[in-house]
Amino acid sequence: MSKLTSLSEAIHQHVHNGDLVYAAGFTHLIPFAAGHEIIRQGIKELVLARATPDLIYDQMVAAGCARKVIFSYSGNPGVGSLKWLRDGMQNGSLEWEEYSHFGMISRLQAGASGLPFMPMRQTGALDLERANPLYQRVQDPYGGEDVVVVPALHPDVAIVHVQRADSEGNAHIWGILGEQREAAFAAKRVILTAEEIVDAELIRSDPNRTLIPSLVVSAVCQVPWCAHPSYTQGYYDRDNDFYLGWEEMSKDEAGVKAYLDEWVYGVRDREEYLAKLGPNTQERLKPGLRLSAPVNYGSY
Amino acid sequence: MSKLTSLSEAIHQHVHNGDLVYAAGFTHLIPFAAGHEIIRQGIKELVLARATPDLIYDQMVAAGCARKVIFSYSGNPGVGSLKWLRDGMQNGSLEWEEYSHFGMISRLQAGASGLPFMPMRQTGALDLERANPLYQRVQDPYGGEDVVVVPALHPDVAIVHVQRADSEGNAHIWGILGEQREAAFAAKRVILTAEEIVDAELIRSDPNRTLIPSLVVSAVCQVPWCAHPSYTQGYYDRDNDFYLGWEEMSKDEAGVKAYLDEWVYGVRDREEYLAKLGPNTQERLKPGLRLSAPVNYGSY
Amino acid sequence: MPEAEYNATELMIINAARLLKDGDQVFVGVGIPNLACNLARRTHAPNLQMIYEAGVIGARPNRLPLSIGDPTLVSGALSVCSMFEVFSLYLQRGNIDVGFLGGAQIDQFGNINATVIGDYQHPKVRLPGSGGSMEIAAWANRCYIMTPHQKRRFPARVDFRTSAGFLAGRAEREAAGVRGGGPQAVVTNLGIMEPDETGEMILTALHPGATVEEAQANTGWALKTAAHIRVTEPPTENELRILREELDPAGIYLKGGG
Amino acid sequence: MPEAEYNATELMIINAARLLKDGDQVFVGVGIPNLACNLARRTHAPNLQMIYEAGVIGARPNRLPLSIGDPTLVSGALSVCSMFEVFSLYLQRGNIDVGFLGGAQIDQFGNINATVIGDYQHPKVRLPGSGGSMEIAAWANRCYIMTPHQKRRFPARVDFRTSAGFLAGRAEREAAGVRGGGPQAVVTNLGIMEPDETGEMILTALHPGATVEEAQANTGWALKTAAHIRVTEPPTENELRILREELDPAGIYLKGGG
Repeated sequence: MSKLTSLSEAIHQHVHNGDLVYAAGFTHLIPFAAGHEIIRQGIKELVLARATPDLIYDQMVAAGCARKVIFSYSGNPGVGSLKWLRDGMQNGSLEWEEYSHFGMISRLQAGASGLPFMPMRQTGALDLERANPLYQRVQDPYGGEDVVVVPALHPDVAIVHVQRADSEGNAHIWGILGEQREAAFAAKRVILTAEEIVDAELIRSDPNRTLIPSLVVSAVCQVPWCAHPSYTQGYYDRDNDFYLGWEEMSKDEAGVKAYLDEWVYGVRDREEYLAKLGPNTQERLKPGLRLSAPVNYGSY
Repeated sequence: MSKLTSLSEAIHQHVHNGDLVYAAGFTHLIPFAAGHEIIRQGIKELVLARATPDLIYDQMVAAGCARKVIFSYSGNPGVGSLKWLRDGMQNGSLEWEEYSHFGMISRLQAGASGLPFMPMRQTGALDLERANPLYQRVQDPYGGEDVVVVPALHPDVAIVHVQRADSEGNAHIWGILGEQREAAFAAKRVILTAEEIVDAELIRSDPNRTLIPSLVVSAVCQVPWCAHPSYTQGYYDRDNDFYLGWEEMSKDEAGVKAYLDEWVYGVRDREEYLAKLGPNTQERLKPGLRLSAPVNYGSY
Repeated sequence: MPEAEYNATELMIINAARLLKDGDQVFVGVGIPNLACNLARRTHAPNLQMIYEAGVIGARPNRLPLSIGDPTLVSGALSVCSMFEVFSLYLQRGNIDVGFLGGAQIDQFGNINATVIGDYQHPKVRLPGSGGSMEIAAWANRCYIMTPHQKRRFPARVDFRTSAGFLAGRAEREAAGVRGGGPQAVVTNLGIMEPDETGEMILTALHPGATVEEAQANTGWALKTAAHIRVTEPPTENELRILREELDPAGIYLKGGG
Repeated sequence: MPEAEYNATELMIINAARLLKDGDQVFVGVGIPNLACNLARRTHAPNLQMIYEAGVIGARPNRLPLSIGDPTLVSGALSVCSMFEVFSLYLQRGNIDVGFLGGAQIDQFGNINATVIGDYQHPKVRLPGSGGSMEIAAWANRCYIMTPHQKRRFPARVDFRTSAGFLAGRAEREAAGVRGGGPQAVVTNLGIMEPDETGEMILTALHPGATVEEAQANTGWALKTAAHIRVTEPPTENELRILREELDPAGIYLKGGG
């Protein structure tokens, strides 16, 4: 059964005030279009969880959507800091809960696996364990060192962008996988956005590439260029100019307001955003072709 | 650096009397050629671990290679039992250690992950937990039910068959993945057998398909039809006739001796086995072509 | 039972198929559960999805698989993952609606023995062992068992609990914190047993021509019966046609007696 | 330091590159560690392999990546896996020889603060946090740190231990059962600090022209020195050429000062 719907409808139906949202993607596949739609719909009091909040959460915090962030690296990768998260934490207006990357994704892995917690080896660095009471210790019954554990995370809704999916939500993903799959299996509801909706036969031609099955997906939205200024491997490049520029743009309220007014509130949806972005930018970010060698599954 | 060597040399160098061996493969990719080579080299006192011992371990037990088996389902799938394992357990000549499938592969997952143990939810079925003292319980520090845990398994040597690899041991696998990857990461040494040795550029054309990296591989052997009478997806079908026939063949010592004399001791290596198998059988088991749709990684 | 135009295996498969719902995610083995699922898909449950412990989701086999890891299950499937992943992400996570179970012995509370006849350390008959069944029985929302109705298969107490039914009763299963709902039906060639409020398997339905006495005579405990015992609808021509002509034309499983 | 034909960043990168061995499996971030690895690969360590926390193994980038998840790292790589897998199967499993670390503060025992200046609950300056560094510092066999030699970067005690060096000394790290060998060298623009038998970072090498006094003046604790302080070889023409012409022709990192 098709789960196709518009992104606007999917956000309206599945993201509510106060929800714990996990918009997945480690540098790659970050669903900016979904974040912008949440801002446009004025959803508030969200708990925003991501290993790397990235610009998308900086924008959502700046727009007043968030009560709290859960993260493991709050920076603009390769550039600097995320001003709005940093200020929010410094001035007490934003709650936070913090892990290392491994702790953060172990919470998702436990959630995805139906386990109450995941164990990790000790790291010797105790300050974060002490600062975050959700870190606990468990004895190794085989006589080794105690392990560190974190509890399962079950986001109310995960938003996961992929290269291609069928209309039921069976999705092919390639390139950097981040925590896409774990977030989808851990969450209570999943909004899947895809660059392309393809025939199920194409998905079935390579079942080992299907990392997210329809089974866990609540809604499927076709959203080309969903990830810009992040990227989608094989579809468009990361817009590093934008990432570099955010440092300046986000410096004060006026700068952020100008950005949101123009690129979020000022467009109705990603289609308008894309038209506004224009053919030159799209051209600049288009990669050349580099195809995978096929494999033979055999007909039996 | 190339790790290419003959299977005979790889077995000689990496499999020693008394080793714990994990020849991986859930129905698919079972490395029969490696098992036969171990029999020919007369290696003894092995601890043979596999979720499904399958015919390969029945043959190795019959040939006197094993002191102990570690398993979770000791049957001839879809056909019946494994006589030599069954008799060995019944008459006390073979030690065993038993898990459910999930317990077995959780031991490998812990080993592969560098963890001392893996947790699992309770199942209510306590008899196996009581019979096997390596099953333990751990309290959930978050107040839920206790979890069941199994300790990491680190085989002395894993034998893993794949469709294609480069000469350093970076391997593409597709079809049923079983516990191939976990076994490779958990083991101390890894013998990789491949249907085809391909150029590294072909592997690099689809890095998401590379489930086993050179990093963990000790030796690489090109062994076409390594898995027969098991199968290799896209290369040859499972020889169900052989699986059905084993029931009769393995009934008594004379039957097994006749098989081993003809198909193991009677051939020097898999090349001779394959010639003996003949073109008709090979033809019968050849699947038609069914190629995966390519994906574009993009050139950046 | 009267002479019928269907055999015991067909009768069990058809009655099991009717227990499946459209949209069910079924963790399925090869053999007769596979036939029951495919029959349901071709009749009332077109959106039922089959998931194999080998890690195959949404298989669309072109032939009857002999083994649970047959390559025909993979070609054209929706998704394939590792064994650890299928047990973690699907079964342990609670994504499986239905599991099928079998074994040498099934007791009064639906506990199953697939491990050993006699003492575990000194087996009289050593059976294959759990495979996936320990976790399927625990974590699938509903479990179904198909087995011929024979006294030796239905002892009051199994020699070894490979997988949990209701243990010594529903309360014990609940206290153990086990996720799934436990065995919901045992479909035999005589009728159907279902758990009562205590978790005991009682006779709730008889196939046409079968009797309570016959069922009792072939059960190893004092078999309770439901207040109203239902008589199952006989297999329809359509069900039999699909089974015999489309699903197992060579009669590999249908003639084997399960 | 005398006027030189190379800058502080180049000096650090070149000296860090020399610490890498052929065949090392290096868990590497972008920026100057990436340059150090690539320089080592093109000089004495052609079989060094770069592994990125984004899950990329054996990357062969065609351009200098700005972010750790750049698509150029993926196209043509040997293998790509999920983040959970790269931290589990590679780092926690003990498959990583070398990790690179950085941070706002590094203390006498090589503990690093990348989290906060001031009190954790009431941050004076909030920094990005651990990312991968908590586990890299713990589990890589050897860790290296590159940082300019400044007193504020080298306090006797860090405000927050984001990742473990030798804690309060080697014995404490060993007692904690932490797998990896800890920080093996801090490479600065003045010289190199290495841990002594207690785990304290002491000055073991000076770059040409730098002095012990200069190093002490820019270190926040009483800096011990090795019995024999080595003077590092100045960057060779070949090293500088590879860095400037092949690896960072636009000077993105080389001119940025690290």
